[in-house]
Amino acid sequence: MRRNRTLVLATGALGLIVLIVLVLPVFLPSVSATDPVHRLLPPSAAHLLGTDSYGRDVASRLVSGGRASLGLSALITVCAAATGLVIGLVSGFFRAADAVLMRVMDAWMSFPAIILAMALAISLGASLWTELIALTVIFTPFTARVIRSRVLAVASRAYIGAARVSGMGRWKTLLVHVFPNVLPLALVQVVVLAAAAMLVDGAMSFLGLGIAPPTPTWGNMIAEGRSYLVTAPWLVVVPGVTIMLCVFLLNLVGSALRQAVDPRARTLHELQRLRTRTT
Amino acid sequence: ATQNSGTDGPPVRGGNLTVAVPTDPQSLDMVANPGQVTAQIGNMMYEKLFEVDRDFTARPMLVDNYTTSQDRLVYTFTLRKDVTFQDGNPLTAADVVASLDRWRKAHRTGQLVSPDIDSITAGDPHTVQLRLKRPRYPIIDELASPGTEIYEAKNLAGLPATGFGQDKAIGTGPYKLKSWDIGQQLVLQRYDGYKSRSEQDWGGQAGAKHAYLDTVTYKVVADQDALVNGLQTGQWDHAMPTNDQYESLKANPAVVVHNLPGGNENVIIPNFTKGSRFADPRARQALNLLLDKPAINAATGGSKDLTIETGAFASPDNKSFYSTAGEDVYRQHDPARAKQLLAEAGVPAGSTVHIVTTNSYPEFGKWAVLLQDELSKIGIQTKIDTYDFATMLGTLTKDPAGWDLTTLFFDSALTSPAQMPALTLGTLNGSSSAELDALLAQFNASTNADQAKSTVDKLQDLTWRQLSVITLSQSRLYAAYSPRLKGYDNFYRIFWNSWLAP
Amino acid sequence: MALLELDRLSVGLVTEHGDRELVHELSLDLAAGRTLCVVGESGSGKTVTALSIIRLLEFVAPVRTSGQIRFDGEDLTGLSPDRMRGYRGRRLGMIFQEALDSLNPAQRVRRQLVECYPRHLREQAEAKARALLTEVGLTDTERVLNLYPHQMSGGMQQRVMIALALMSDPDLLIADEPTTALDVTTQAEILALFDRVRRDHGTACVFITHDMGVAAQVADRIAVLYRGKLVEIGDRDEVLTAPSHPYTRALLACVPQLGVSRREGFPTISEALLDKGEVATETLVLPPHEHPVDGAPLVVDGVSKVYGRSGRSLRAVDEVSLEIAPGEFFGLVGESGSGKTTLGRMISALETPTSGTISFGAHRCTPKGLLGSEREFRRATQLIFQDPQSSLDPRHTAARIIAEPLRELIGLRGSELDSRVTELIAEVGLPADTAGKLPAQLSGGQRQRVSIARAIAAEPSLIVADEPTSALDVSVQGQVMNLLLHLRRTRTLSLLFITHNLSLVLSVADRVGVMYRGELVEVGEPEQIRLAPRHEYTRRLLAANPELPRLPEPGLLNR
Amino acid sequence: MTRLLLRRLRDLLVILVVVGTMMFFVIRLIPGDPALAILGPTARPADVAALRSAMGLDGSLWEQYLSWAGHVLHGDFGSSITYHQPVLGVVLEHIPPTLTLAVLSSVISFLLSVAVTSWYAVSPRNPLARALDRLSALGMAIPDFWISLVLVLVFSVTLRWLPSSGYHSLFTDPVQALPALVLPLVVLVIGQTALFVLTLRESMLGELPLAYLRTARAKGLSESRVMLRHVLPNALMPLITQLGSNFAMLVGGIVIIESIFVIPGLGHLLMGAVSTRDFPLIQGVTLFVALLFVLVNLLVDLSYAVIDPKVRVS
Ligand SMILES: Nc1ncnc2c1ncn2[C@@H]1O[C@H](COP(=O)(O)OP(=O)(O)OP(=O)(O)O)[C@@H](O)[C@H]1O
Ligand SMILES: Nc1ncnc2c1ncn2[C@@H]1O[C@H](COP(=O)(O)OP(=O)(O)OP(=O)(O)O)[C@@H](O)[C@H]1O
Ligand SMILES: [Mg+2]
Ligand SMILES: [Mg+2]
Repeated sequence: MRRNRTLVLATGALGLIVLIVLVLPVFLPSVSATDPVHRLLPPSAAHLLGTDSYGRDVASRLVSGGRASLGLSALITVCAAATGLVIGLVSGFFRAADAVLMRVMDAWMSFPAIILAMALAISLGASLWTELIALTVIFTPFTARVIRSRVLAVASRAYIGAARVSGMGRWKTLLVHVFPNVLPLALVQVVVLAAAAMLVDGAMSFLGLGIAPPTPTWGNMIAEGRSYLVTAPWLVVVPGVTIMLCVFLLNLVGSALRQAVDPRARTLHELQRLRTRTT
Repeated sequence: ATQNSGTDGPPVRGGNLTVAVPTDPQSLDMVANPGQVTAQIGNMMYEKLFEVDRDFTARPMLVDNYTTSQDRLVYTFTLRKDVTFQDGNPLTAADVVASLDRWRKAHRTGQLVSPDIDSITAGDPHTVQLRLKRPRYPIIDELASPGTEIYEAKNLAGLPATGFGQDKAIGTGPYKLKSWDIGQQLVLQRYDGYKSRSEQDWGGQAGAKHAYLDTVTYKVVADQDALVNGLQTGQWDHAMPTNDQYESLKANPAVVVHNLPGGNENVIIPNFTKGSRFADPRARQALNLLLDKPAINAATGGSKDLTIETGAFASPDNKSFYSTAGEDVYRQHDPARAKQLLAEAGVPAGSTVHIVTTNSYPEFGKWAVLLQDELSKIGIQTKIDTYDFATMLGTLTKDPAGWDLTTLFFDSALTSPAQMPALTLGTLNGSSSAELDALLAQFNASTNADQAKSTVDKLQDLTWRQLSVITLSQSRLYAAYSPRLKGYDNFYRIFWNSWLAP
Repeated sequence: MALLELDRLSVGLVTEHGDRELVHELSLDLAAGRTLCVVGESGSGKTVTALSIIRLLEFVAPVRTSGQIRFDGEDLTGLSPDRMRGYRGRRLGMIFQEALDSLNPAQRVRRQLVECYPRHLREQAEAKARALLTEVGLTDTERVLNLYPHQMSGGMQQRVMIALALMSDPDLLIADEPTTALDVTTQAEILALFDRVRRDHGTACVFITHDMGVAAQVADRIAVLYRGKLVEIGDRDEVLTAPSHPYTRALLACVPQLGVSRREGFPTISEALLDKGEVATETLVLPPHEHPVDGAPLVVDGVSKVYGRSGRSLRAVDEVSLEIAPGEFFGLVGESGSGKTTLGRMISALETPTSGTISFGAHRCTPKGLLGSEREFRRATQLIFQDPQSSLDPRHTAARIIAEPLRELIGLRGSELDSRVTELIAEVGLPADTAGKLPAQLSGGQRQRVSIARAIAAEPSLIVADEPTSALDVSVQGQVMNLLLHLRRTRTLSLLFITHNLSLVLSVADRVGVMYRGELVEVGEPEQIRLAPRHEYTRRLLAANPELPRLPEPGLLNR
Repeated sequence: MTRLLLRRLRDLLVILVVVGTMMFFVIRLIPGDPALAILGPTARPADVAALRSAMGLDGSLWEQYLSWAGHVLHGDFGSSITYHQPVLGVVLEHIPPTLTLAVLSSVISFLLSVAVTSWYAVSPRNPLARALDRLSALGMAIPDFWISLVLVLVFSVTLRWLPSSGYHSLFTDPVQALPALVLPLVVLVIGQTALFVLTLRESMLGELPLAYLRTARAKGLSESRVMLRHVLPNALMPLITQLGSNFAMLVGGIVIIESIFVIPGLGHLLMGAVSTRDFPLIQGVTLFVALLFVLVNLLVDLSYAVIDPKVRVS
């Protein structure tokens, strides 16, 4: 089936990237070895993706930056999606909790994200953990709100009442009836989050709030390289395209995955194929 | 792009010059706010008793002439008579006294000079008398340094430490404030009542000033890319991009790049405080031996045109302070010996050096990275903490023994030791010493240029012995601007005597 | 010439394991101005056929059709989507089986009614909408036009659905069980309306129903479907009085009749007998009452429910007091919108009363909510929802839905659970393969039985059954009733049985209550209600009850 | 509706109080001292202390907080430490650019995403519609600062079609304002539209199997009408939530766009205020961002009530 092929291909590609990022740094020259004589070299056999302004090998940095970038966005996604999902589910389903939780989320969200990030980055120093905390804190309420709006719709369905009549506890109903009906949206949210995390990580580095150099991340590679956009465009293009590729693949995986968990979407898809075929 | 030659043609009056500045000036009070942008704009608006010429030598500006007593303790300044403030009020001795009093109290240089001053008093409306407790050689230079701008006395009464607001930003200079949209732009306008001095050829900030331009608009452009792009697309006529951009701008025919006098002294600052890994002089020597300064400069300086490989704390343009003493120490490079020395000083391989730096200026972070790389080559680990500038300063001062190295750069075009950060860092890294104080006193007691110069050499030599800072290089500043900007071959901060070709 | 002609229409469902045929080689025709009633087993493909004619099935399920559907001489199966669209609405109108789900939840009734009219005719359309709503018996038209679907009772929704289909005066009206949620008086009005429409516009009608009485009243011809095949078609009287196919005969024999008691069990159709071509009905013999009837009565004491805030409030239930003894079968009938569902929901503690209390044993529902252990209460009280479709989680299979109360209330797990689920599926007369299906893949009647299986799974002592058999054919209805009666014989089970089927409830209930505009206006034994109704509304109900012409083989009924 | 409004107004006050208080203490957790930031590394501690006290930063945190809160209650947000001007004025001056960008980009993205998604829903086989739909996935993947750099390089520096930066008021100077707005808007719109398309497509897919569509089709409505009048409105809720959140994010966070395109907006102001530790200004900006946020969400909630009658906002 076509969907499955996309899923397999995209997952495979992502897996390959993860593998490269995990394994390859062992074999590559050190990421922090500077070599001012050979700075800003264009891509060549010795330096597959050229060198940066310190004369460091861009390829090694790209690969090892992937560890931080991918790892970080995965962590952020997991943390923010999990907390957002829990808060969204609970507040959409329990009216009493909703009033409090949503006000807290509102206050939380109306607190400018950038201040939060800066406050954290500045007071704790820019590092992986600060960024993780900052981005999780920033993303959680957004996820929570999106999830909650769907939960509200699901909660008004008669089958929720039916579950109650069947003696199912509220929490279990939440888990068994509400959660699966929210799951497709949550999956989309996960992909959105992963993508956003990767992009915001870049933006944070760009603002000097992310993981601090010399530890490479794709974001701070772009930030460092941007002074050389004209003279050494590969410094910006390479990590930029890598981010795009990863986010794009994530998107593909997400939508394929969503169809896998949602039986209705599956038949819809078959339907569409059939209609396309018959006419 | 070519350097300006003398073929600018006759001056043209009129027009608006748009200048990109990296931050909002925030305050136009040059005492309360020693920031660069404030200085850049303030120099267009205010004047001092003396101003430096293109060799950084003080020349009279608001002073018509002055006399010095035999014992070099009493200076009598006669003010120019026709000078008016931009609100129309005439300049009086009372204004000068009030301005200089505030300088003594509130400005860093003033505070350093103040112990030597006995009094500053007004004789008649056009004479001011300065009495010293002991002779002070650089006093005239110091009166030509930032912070001594003359404001109206009535505007200075009862000011808080935060300084005055834009309503009181009134000076005697050729341009006055027209409008200020905070964070966005500030517009200066020609002051029609300005009376120029008659001299033509002093250069720098001194001498005759002709306001050809109707207005000068300062636009706040923080982002480097925006700065360069706007320059190329003609959104502003003048900017001072980072050194990274120099080569590509130089190659661009639509832009003129021009090296400016003066520059920055780029330094690594070791912490002398007990508890730091560099409290031991041998550790500092080792650090100096370890640093491959040419390589570091190559990786961060941007272009050869902009890097001066010198260990001096003053710019070579600054004739009376530039010294080559200690140059041999600056050029030493011996990692093996460095490793040994470090071990002797109790910093064996495997120990960790704590570097505190900031991402507010890109160079600092770069030096930190290169430092880390060189240290790692001799087996020393590093922990780099990167903060924004305000936090970095806070961190450095809050826990004086909690850091080992930091990075900064200093203006290297200043005119007295009191203004040289490299010599006054004691509060930050605990490097003050009796020897330094004695040398400074000796400098102040000089009677002539030669004597002064020899003391400067000793100061420079002391710096390289003590290693209160380790200078990496001097960076030259440069301006990049539209070819339409003419008559602009002076200091980077000023646009009088400049005009826009039609 | 026939307006509609089906020529060997087959509808197959495309699945991963090849096609599954839902309707097999169906041929029939219908002339303009005539009514064809389609009756038959639940799940026999009536809705599928109807949806295939108007070609809406292809939007929700991957299907393949063969054969021809000729409408006015044109074969609909071959039309492009665009041309087909031209037929829908103006020429082919449809009333769907599940009204609530079929209305847009986010639009007011007004908008949904006038939508198919072009903008410049909106005023005219609104006038027409008002007229139609009045005709379907919704007199409070202004209020109804401004309601959202979820604010209406089941019957109101269904009547809005009917008005919707009649808005554009179609040439052919396909009505899929249009009156299941209506009380018999309203049903009579609706049937009269159909008749009027047929006479005024010459509208032909395909009328799908389970109610033989209704079929007898409206049909010109009757078609009988069984397992996706047409087993019999003919003139009304012919089919009703001289059925030729054993299935039809059996079906007719199962119809409940006023005055015939079914307390000892309902006749049902036996497939085994049917296959042999014999007389195919059998009547289960219920075990005798053995066990002592014990437990607590349900006491409803002065309960009211007010919807909306002061100003535009609605008293859905008004000071209803009622007592149901342990083991009693209490039938509740009444006008559509009279508050039956609301009362049922309050008794099952899904809704809190505005005033009054409901007590059942140790449990008490008060305006403050349910007092005491909810789990205990749920074990004791179950509710069969009026609208099965929306009460089933669209993502859960039938088996999982049925297993839910078993897990939650009884704590069954593993193979024990599985076998109990399988048992329950069989008990409500569903084919075994239902277990793995999602609600959307079931027929209306199948969904309803899933919902019943879920309610009886936990063996409660009180079931509030809100129209549990409205979508079932009489045989399956018989099966379900037998099941309930059986349960009542073997253990203590009280029933609050809400229904519109007077014949059914009078034939089986111990006592019957009549609700009218929120009030319980009359309570009595079936015989008393039937023969000596006291309230005016009860009399009207009885008068409107559709009756089947006397059947040729009355002997069968008592066997 | 009035009850809802009243309740939300009460919430608004609560949120402002909470955010104001949180912000007051959070920013003071940040090390670094505004006085030190101004006076530089060679300053004497005594001068720093003097400046601190002139800035009103001496006294305990509680005293500072109470005095600040008291002033705010009287409509006085204090005076910016760096700009020496009333905070209120500074903030108000910086609101229009941010709001212009946020509103325009949100509206454009909303319309675009609705257009693209409905087009694709109505004609899933149209290659262009499908391509646009797929492209949205790519749009989400583009880092905004990256695309900003590239767009400026192409359209301003190389082609000279559009100014590389700058901001002019849309109301007083539309001729200059519009070209300067194009690039930042494009950047913002790309990312947002992609996100919106994804959200909307998902929620529309969820509506497609629902039975009420069958009714709509039975009325003989065209497929486009079914999509536009029935599916779309019912699927809008998640999109509107997304829109609201995004708007909030934009108001407080388009720092990068503002700095690359030299737009004197709130985000930029905030960054500057943080780096100079201009506490009164940070507090002022934050309160305004919170206010805007709450107002936008009030709108979002009101639109819920309009779109989905079942969700009685409580
Ligand atoms: N969307 C679908 N997907 C798969 N199977 C379906 C679908 N719709 C109906 N079926 C199956 O088709 C058969 C006929 O269903 P249909 O809805 O036509 O029955 P019906 O005669 O209308 O019954 P009822 O009287 O109970 O409504 C059933 O067995 C049902 O399971
Ligand atoms: N959630 C609600 N909000 C407002 N009004 C409601 C709500 N639910 C029911 N109603 C109103 O309450 C009245 C009684 O509704 P109910 O569903 O109890 O009727 P019913 O007797 O079950 O009718 P039917 O036989 O048609 O199912 C109706 O007028 C209906 O409009
Ligand atoms: Mg059906
Ligand atoms: Mg009902």
